[in-house]
Amino acid sequence: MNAKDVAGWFQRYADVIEEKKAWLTELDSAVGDGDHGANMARGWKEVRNQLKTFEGGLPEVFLLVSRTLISKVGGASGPLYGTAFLRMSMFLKGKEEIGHDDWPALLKAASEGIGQRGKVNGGEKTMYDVWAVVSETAEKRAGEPVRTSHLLEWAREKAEAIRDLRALKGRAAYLGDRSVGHRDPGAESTVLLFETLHQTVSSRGGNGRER
Amino acid sequence: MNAKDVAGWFQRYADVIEEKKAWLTELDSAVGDGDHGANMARGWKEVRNQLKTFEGGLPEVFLLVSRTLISKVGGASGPLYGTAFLRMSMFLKGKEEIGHDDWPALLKAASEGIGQRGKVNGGEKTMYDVWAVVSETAEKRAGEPVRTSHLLEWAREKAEAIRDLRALKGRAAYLGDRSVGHRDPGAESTVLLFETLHQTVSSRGGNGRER
Amino acid sequence: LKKVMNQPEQIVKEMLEGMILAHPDRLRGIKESGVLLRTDAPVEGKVGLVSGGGSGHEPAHGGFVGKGMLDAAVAGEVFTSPTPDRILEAIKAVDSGKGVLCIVKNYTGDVLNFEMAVELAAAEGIEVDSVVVNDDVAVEDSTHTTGRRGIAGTLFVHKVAGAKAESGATLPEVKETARKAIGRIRSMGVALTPCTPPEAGKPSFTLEEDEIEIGIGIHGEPGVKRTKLLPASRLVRTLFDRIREDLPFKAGDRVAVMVNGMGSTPLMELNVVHKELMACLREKEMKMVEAWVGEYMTSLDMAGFSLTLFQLDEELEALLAQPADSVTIRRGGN
Amino acid sequence: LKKVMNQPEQIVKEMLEGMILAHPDRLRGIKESGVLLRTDAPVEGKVGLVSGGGSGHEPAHGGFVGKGMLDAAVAGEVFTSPTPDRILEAIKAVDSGKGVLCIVKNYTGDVLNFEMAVELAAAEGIEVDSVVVNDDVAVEDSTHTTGRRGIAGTLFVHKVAGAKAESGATLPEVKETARKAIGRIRSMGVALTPCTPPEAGKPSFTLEEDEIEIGIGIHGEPGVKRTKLLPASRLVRTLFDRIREDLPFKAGDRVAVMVNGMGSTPLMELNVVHKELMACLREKEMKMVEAWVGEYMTSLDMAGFSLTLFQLDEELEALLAQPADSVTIRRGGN
Ligand SMILES: Nc1ncnc2c1ncn2[C@@H]1O[C@H](COP(=O)(O)OP(=O)(O)O)[C@@H](O)[C@H]1O
Ligand SMILES: Nc1ncnc2c1ncn2[C@@H]1O[C@H](COP(=O)(O)OP(=O)(O)O)[C@@H](O)[C@H]1O
Ligand SMILES: [Mg+2]
Ligand SMILES: [Mg+2]
Ligand SMILES: [Mg+2]
Ligand SMILES: [Mg+2]
Repeated sequence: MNAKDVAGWFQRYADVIEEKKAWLTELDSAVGDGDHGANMARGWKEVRNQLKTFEGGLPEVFLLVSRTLISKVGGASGPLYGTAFLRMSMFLKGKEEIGHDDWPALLKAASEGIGQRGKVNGGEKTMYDVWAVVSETAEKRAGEPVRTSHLLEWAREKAEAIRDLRALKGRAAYLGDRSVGHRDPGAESTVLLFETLHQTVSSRGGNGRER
Repeated sequence: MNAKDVAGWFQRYADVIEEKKAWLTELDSAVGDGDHGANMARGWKEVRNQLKTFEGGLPEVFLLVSRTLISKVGGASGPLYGTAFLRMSMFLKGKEEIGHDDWPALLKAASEGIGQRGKVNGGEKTMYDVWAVVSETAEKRAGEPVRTSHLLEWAREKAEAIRDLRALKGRAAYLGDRSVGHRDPGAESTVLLFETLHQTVSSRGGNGRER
Repeated sequence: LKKVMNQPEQIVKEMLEGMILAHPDRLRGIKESGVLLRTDAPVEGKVGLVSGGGSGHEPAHGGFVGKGMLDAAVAGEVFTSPTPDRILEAIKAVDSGKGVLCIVKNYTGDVLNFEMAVELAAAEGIEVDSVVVNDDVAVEDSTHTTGRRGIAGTLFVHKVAGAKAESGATLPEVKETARKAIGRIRSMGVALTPCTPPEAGKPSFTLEEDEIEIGIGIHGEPGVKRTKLLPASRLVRTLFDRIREDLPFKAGDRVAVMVNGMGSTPLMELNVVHKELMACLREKEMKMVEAWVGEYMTSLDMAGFSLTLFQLDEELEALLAQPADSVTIRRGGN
Repeated sequence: LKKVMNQPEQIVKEMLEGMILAHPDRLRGIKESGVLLRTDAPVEGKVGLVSGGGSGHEPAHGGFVGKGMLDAAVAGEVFTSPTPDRILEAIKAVDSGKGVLCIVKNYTGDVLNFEMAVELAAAEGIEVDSVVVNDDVAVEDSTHTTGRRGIAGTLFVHKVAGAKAESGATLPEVKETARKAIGRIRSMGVALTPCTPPEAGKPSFTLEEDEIEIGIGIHGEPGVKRTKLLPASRLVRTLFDRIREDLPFKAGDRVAVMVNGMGSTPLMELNVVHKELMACLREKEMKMVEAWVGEYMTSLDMAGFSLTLFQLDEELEALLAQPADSVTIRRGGN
């Protein structure tokens, strides 16, 4: 994927977030403060605006997203997503394309960023669980080509699996056992990110990079 | 009626008020501030308490009621009823019985007291209308014996008739036209007073004073 | 009925106890009387100021007892005027020999009970007088009816009469200042929800999810008009126009404003209202010199607000700016 | 959804405008940033104090900006931490060269955004530090989790840190005082109703007519336990016991208390709560030396309250009694 492809991914994601805003907010109402949808929508709407006139290279797209989320979202998800995109931008410095074999390290940068920023470990029922599983599984399969369909599949499975956990970080942690059974809003918005990635890549049809 | 009869009347009225408290409050909620039942109940409960150990004569029973209502009820109805009973007490000074021909002047004293205290005229849709009609009609029939059944009938008719008026005094006045069609709480508690008077007199059965 | 309380019949007594316990430096009570006093009452050489009314309007009136404002507040049962004997106790407790002024809101109950108390006090040889506040422009002002209600604007009267009394003025002088203020204060309110009196246990009226009631009083009485919920800007303009035209207020007027929450409207919304109100004032070239934004005269748990405008002159503006030290209104010297 | 507002997305901006218009003598804003400042910021020779967080907690935090308390408050969207760039603007605006302390409530969002802002400010050469308040005993205190929330007790930290800063203390000294206070403050809250965020338009949770939620935060998050409505005396005792045992507070302690309304609980009920709280303190032989009873840290239109106890030592008691001149907390010299 080059800068333009990535910009397309993010534009599409901005649309998806707008569409799923109410659902994300509903998830957050059950376990948190009911603003994850609004938070994400505020940030990604601005990303879409910025992208309209954007001309830069691959790392710059990620940097733009990072800066925009950090300065528009607020809440927990702003700095967390902002850090993830910042680390990805740093990893991509000097590159013009994300190749198949870049994914493990790229995702690792994002995942570590979130882990550090959020002082979070796996199994604490946050968006980190999804980022971590995607990055780790991709890394384990080193050598084999990583398809976006795989990323999406791992992300989905993980988001589903952590429903049964008791949240230890984020607002849902205040609920204690009552958080069990509920979806984590940040994990779900992360799944949507990978879903949109996969759709973006698939819809480019026959240009073969995904195959 | 002697002091004991009157005390019986007031005791019975205290019971009736307790019973009709919710209804009076409901009437007041529609056009006022929803406390007429509670106000009356607070005052008359104390009247009943006081009467338990009361030993005085006829004017003293009325004075006891007046003082108790003034110091326990508050609101508009406290001073108004308080004044009515005070004036009746004053009229009865030196008497030991209320005779048939005392009623017109006794009621006039009460009615004028309310009129002065409330700066109220007839047709303004307050308890005054009921007191006034009872007193005036009794006066007009001077010579004929006044039966409590008549008092009750005139009171009831008037309370019914003023439903269609627009209130000009008391809280209901704030409603303007919206007060039309509603019962006036103070008029209704006054009707209950005459109803209880009639029941008290009737239930004394064959002692003949009513006939 | 969801309230933080014990027995509904005890709520007024317990609330007063709580207030005294929270502010022992400012308030003391007279046992079983619903009266809250300045700790230093009666204040030598000062006209005493007494106000009060039914409970359910907190912080009114106890929150305005203190140096520069009231000497005593008398609390009745919820939404029920206090009885004459309680008011009399307050009058006696604050009389230093310089006389006492009662500031009464125009409701039949309050007027009658204060009137009887004043008669009783006068009979005991106390120099005592009263003024009646009737700032609510929602209600027709006619000498043939009950007339206008006294609502939140009453608190501006407490402030200026309090400052005047503190200056050592005589009873007629304090009364004159209070009357002048009353003539220049206008208010009007709106409810988004009814309130629920603790004993009644039921809402005072019902409103649909998208309805509001304009021109409400402070006792859960229905208002004068029911309409659809309006945006803050239109709602404020509706009340403002009615208030402004009534006096009328005019370009160049220096005014104090009050945006008063009815009990359960968040400060966030009251500040939005204030912003809209300032837009109205700017448009009409009126100058705001003082703003009270918060809860001053509530109606239990009603949602909504009232607006008050107070047309100042030099004396009133200076009095308003004088120090005060009550629980709710505190300001230092200038 | 019944609120006095215009567009829900504009409510925070309009509220801030309203606050500045109401208190031009105390507050000024930084355009489009959600920052409210003391009019005289930065104050020469004084450590600057910055706090803030999501909106919807009014009067927090803007109501506590003023001499003797905060130099700046940063408001985010409703229930959403402000972003680092806005916090950075506040830090820069209050830095007089003596350094800046940020007082942060312990929520992941607030902590992360303030942390980033502090990093950015430090990178610009500003001496800056932060403390995190976590007074809510409803939540388990564990280093493996998010830990306790910061709720109403935060305002006591503003007060004592503000007084300390006003005394000319250095940044490490002010921080140390703030940390000491945080170690001695404990709170817990209860909701009778949920709140309705303006944009969501729906209540944050649902409660039956006879249910309450114990241990709620200030963002409409559900609490830790749901029970039947209790009389005030039992409700207060439940919270008190939990708070007292946590520190623990003990006989002979001199404490400040806060009875904080969550947004739509009338002052009448808060005073009843205060009365019950005093009964609890008396029983445990603790001495109340200062009481804040009112709305300080709300949760939009939620009904309910929180209790806070603050175990004082000589320094803290003296700092609490120092003058302050913010919109919400005003007190003269002693
Ligand atoms: N410490 C943390 N580490 C990683 N992710 C976290 C952490 N705290 C919260 N999150 C994520 O953030 C999401 C909530 O985001 P959002 O609702 O936008 O912010 P806030 O919680 O401040 O309202 C949670 O669903 C969770 O996935
Ligand atoms: N000025 C008045 N003159 C005569 N009766 C009045 C007057 N004002 C009110 N009332 C009567 O008082 C009744 C209301 O009493 P109540 O509800 O106990 O007092 P309040 O109106 O103070 O709450 C009304 O229904 C009316 O009959
Ligand atoms: Mg959230
Ligand atoms: Mg009534
Ligand atoms: Mg009443
Ligand atoms: Mg949030």
